[in-house]
Amino acid sequence: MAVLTYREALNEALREEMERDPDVFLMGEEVAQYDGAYKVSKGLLQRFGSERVVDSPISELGFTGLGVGAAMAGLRPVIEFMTFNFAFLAIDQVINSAAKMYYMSEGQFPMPIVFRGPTGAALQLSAQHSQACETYYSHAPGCKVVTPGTPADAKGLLKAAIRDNDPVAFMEGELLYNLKGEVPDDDDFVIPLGVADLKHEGDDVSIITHGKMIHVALQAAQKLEKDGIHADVLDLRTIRPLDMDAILATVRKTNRAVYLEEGWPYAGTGAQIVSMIQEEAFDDLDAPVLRVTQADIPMPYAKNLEILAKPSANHVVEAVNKVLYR
Amino acid sequence: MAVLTYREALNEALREEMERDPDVFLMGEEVAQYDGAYKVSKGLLQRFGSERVVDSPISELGFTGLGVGAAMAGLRPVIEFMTFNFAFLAIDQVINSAAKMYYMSEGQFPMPIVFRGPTGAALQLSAQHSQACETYYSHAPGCKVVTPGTPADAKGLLKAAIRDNDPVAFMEGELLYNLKGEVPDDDDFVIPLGVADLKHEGDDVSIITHGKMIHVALQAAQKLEKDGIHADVLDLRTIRPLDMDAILATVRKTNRAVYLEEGWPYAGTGAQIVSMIQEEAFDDLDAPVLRVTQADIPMPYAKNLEILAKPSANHVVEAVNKVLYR
Amino acid sequence: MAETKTKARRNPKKPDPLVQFGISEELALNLMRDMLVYRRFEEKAEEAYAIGKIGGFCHLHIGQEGAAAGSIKPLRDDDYVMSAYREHTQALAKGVTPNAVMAELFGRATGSSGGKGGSMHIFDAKTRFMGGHGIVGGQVPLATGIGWKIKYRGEDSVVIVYMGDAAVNQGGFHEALNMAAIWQLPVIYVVENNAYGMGTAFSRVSTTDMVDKSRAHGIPGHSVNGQDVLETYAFFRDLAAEVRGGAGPQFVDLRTYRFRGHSMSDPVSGTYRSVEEVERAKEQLDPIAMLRDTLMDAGAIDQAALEEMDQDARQIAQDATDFADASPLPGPEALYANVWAEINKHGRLFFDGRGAEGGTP
Amino acid sequence: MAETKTKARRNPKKPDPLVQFGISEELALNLMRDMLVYRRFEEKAEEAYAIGKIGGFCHLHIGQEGAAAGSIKPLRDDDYVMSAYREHTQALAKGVTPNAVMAELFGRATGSSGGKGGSMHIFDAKTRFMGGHGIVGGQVPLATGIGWKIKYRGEDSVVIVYMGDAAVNQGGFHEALNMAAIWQLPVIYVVENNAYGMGTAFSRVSTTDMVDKSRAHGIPGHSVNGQDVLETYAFFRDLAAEVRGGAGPQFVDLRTYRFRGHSMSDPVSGTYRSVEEVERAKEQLDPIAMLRDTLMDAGAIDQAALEEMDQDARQIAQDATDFADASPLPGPEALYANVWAEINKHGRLFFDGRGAEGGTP
Ligand SMILES: Cc1ncc(C[n+]2csc(CCOP(=O)(O)OP(=O)(O)O)c2C)c(N)n1
Ligand SMILES: Cc1ncc(C[n+]2csc(CCOP(=O)(O)OP(=O)(O)O)c2C)c(N)n1
Ligand SMILES: [Mg+2]
Ligand SMILES: [Mg+2]
Repeated sequence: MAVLTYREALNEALREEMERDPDVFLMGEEVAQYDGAYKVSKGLLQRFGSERVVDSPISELGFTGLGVGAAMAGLRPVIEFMTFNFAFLAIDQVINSAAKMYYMSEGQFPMPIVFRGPTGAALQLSAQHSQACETYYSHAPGCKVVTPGTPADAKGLLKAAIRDNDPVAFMEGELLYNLKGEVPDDDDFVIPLGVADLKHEGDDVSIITHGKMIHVALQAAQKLEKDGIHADVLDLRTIRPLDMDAILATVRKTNRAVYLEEGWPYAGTGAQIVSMIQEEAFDDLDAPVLRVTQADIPMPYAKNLEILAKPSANHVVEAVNKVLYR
Repeated sequence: MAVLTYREALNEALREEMERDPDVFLMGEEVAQYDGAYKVSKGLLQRFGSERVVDSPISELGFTGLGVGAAMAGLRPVIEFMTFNFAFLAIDQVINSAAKMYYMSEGQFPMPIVFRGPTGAALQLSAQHSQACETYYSHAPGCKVVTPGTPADAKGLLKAAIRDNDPVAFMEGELLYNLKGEVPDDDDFVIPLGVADLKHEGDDVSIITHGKMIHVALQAAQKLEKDGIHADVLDLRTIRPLDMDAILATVRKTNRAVYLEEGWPYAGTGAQIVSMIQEEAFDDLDAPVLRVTQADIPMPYAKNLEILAKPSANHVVEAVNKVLYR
Repeated sequence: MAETKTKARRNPKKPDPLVQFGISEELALNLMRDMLVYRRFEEKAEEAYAIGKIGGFCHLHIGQEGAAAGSIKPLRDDDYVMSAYREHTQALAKGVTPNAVMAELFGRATGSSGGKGGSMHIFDAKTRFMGGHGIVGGQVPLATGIGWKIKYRGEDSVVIVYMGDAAVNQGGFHEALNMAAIWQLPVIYVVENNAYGMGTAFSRVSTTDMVDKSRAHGIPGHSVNGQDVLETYAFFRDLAAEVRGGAGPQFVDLRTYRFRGHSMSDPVSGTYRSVEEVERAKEQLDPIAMLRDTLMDAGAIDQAALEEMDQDARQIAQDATDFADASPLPGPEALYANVWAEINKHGRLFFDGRGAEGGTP
Repeated sequence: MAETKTKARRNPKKPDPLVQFGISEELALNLMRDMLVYRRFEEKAEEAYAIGKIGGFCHLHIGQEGAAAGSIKPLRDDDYVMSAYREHTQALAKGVTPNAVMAELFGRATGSSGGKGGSMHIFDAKTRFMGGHGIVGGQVPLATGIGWKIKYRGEDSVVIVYMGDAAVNQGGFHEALNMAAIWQLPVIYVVENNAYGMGTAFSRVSTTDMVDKSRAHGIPGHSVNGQDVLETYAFFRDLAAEVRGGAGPQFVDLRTYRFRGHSMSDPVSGTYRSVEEVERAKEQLDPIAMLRDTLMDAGAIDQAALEEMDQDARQIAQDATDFADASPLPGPEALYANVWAEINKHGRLFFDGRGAEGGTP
């Protein structure tokens, strides 16, 4: 086990997969000469050359479509969005081309492409730069969505995403890039898509979450321990495919659940999960499943307002107390 | 009361609001000389001239942004998308500009703009032309979403949407344009946003839905009557603002509910409603709330497959039987 | 094809286009044969649509056959062709069988996309016919990606991507052309310029000529008469060779005319173009009649041979229709097939609660 | 401003730019005053960012002051200005107060957007400063809509919209320019061409010159030295008059140079440009030093007056900082305010379950 940052883990995954398969290439804004806006691709230009690590113009729709076309023709592109906030410009090519090509062509054109970059808020980047975009990608069938929260998950899941034959929206956390953690050295350390990870154990309540929010959930779990409340913290890791077995297992154990996510509430990932839990574990529930999300507003710039707008461990604790009727 | 088609009702709403307020103009592909791809704007060019009824190039991102800018400067644009399937190209200007401008500017720039056009499947238009796009607009705060299902609702709600000072995604049903119904003659017939409409009454179960699907729900309700099952059919009419009071009222009455929608399930409107119902009426529920949606696949072309993929009255009846444990 | 103008009007003073364009009689006859098949195929589709055998949107290529034959026939098998939704005859030109295309229009299991794509989404990996795309302009970046792959792998094939005249107003067109220019990709961007996007004349949505549309990107622009299949053939034969040789991306204003309405549900003429304009075009700009005249002038074909050729074309179209008609509908098990290329071992991929096993309506 | 090169180097043989451009001494002195304020303001912002008083992304305009003063100062109050995220000094130029801009950077209630927008989203309806937009290229269609409104209402104001050199590769740029051309909208599209988009030299993402980027759309392209505030002023004075008179949309390649890193979190130089290049630019292309030389050559200012002017500028920047510092944070009630311009009488608009009454962290 090496201790790596989340950024280094992603970098290793890219490097290893590019070494493994010459059809994998990385394209995006500033990914080559500048080592990436967030330095995820550091050193890759030197290693693989400018044919495989490619600085694109600021043309999100264009280079996304280019990637999709390249995938149709047999390559395995990794398309970096500087952040997913900018990918709204490109979403037509993800939803209307990438996610449908395999079906429309009756399986003639598999679409092994990864769209990656940070999602969600960082610090005071305000409304246009602080959006958790999961819903826009998970809603449409044909696109898988992966949201790693730790360095090990970042590496293992990115490798799986690159090897997968479907389009994958791989959504990172800008605030996680410096996070350190143990990562297996093994070149074939791949975490299969669709396997949730129980990151904390307890019998009283299930806190279910994904992506960056696992850290807020774990903080909440610590706080709750002090009150004698023991929480399961289930990290979904991938939200499509979705490890429903793991969700049902924890809910059936604790009979109470809270979904925590960084995005907006209306028709978010949490809405989907809550809706499924009540459908498939109705009789196991001792209380409604509650959701904790960001405030239902565009993200404000001012530091104090931003803190109020983001979901916090306190919000989770509050929600847990509610489902425990305390 | 006049009997009008849904198309005529929309046309009247546009005409009346354009007469009422010279700042209202209509822009989109083929809206002027061609009377609109679906003839919703028939005759408006003749009446209002080419300054106010404007054929745009096929530049969805561009003319959507143009509309948003015109709204910032004080006009009240109605932007027609030939269908919402094409609006993926423009969604950046809806989410990142229109929905956030008022907040980012601390209220300096209201955004009285309507984006309208058909959403959802028609007949055999296949994957890229058959998407129910509600989720993409309801997820982000700052944008209202309206989905009329009858001629009267089409007229009253479009007038309300045009008069509203926030961006509104006004989502019509391509298969409804020829639907006839009674529409009040009154020039000031405005249906306020945020008021659901109980379109059928019954005590046994609540079928909650929006848009075109109310007709499928009513069909299901008829079938159920034959089995002695009496259903409330609640048409939300607008999904943001959302008439939660009406939802809770019907659920508290029947204790059982099914959400029917045309779109995909994952993080759809139904997920949001189900999640809220279980949260706010947990103790009133005698069964889990079930959802009926289109099959979780891109829409196939073949007629027989398309029929299988769409949500049907039979699917609703099945779901109702399940929540009644029959 | 204006059936009445059948007598050969040989004119020994007129320069022979076959010589001018370096095209053999045999090749010209083949082009004739191809265009007749496209025409008869589309006419059959038109009939089938009228009686409800074909559904959805159906955009016919009638009048534009010269553009398809002239630009695709010079290509190699390993070259790629991609198009928008008005693509039936381009698919035929690239080698997709009439049976597979017609069966797709009929929504049958034997169709090129198993009935799932329909008129707008013909795909055929084998012949490198890359679709069939319904979002105006959406195919332009995609084709650029195919050009990227060719360069990436060091291959020497080329890509032709077709779009309508309205597509050049899409931002994605400009983004794609700029990238192709920067990276010198082997892509030929072809506007099938039939002067209208639905009911909008190009001159109403552009202040410049079509050939100027690539100028911001430093890509050479060419203007070609797509109704003259020989001119078109010669042009693309030479251009493809240049691009194969490393000339970089090219932009072609391929001037043509659509004889039918925008789609089967749109009128042929109306506020946007007059009946007379359409009739005049059919009279003067029919690519099939134009080639016929040339061939007759050159003495390469006579009326009887032409009629035989046309009979063959009609037969091919009829056979395709019969094949489609006799083909089975896709089974219900097809519904959930090929949504995902990779069903992961873990986790749920389908969320409709009906399971991925199909469902009853 | 290179502080060391202070001695006047009068040169009677050089033509006097003031005369050449028809700019009065008084106006030139005002431009000097303005640019000094912009420079000192940004330096203060830089300081404040370093000590954490400003958060998020902060893109300084240092080095580009001539472009802002020269293009905005000729405008009328009822003209509109819109920009991207590197817009502090453009806001100042249009008349937004330094206090309101700095307070916005500090995230205070007294800021131009009440602290909700921050550095990238300065808005001021009163002075018609229309933001402050963070999506590269996103403002270009928006400004086109403002031009639309002007024409719709039959007004005679104009819009200037700024973008960086990287923005011309966005499709929305091309879509917007095409529409402006079709409808002859009074919009001046200005590329503040500082040669780099973050770490990408323009020449790496375009095969053509900037001035060619409007050619597909038939919009005249102009190239102007934005470091020479007098040339810039004269150019925009004349151009705005022409556009006001109905000349239609214009495209301007306003050549400039950024002296700082892309944002406060990016290095000034690195793999993409050398230290020497930046130093040379500061030496030779500083718009403030260039105007100083002209003014001194013309005898319009001496060292003492210049220093006094600079002192005033520093004071204005200091005052703005003090004002921002002393200003209150937005109260928690601001959190849910101004999400919706119209709270409907019926139905729920907020769905976070915390209610719209605020919330505790
Ligand atoms: C993005 C998008 N906008 C609108 C449409 C609807 N639409 C389909 S074809 C068409 C006209 C296109 O005309 P043109 O590009 O000239 O091609 P042609 O039909 O003449 O071959 C329109 C508006 C669409 N399919 N996609
Ligand atoms: C659509 C989009 N893509 C990427 C970014 C990230 N980004 C912000 S500024 C920038 C560079 C822009 O350079 P340029 O247009 O030259 O303007 P300058 O910063 O030089 O003023 C990038 C890539 C963004 N904000 N929006
Ligand atoms: Mg056309
Ligand atoms: Mg720049």
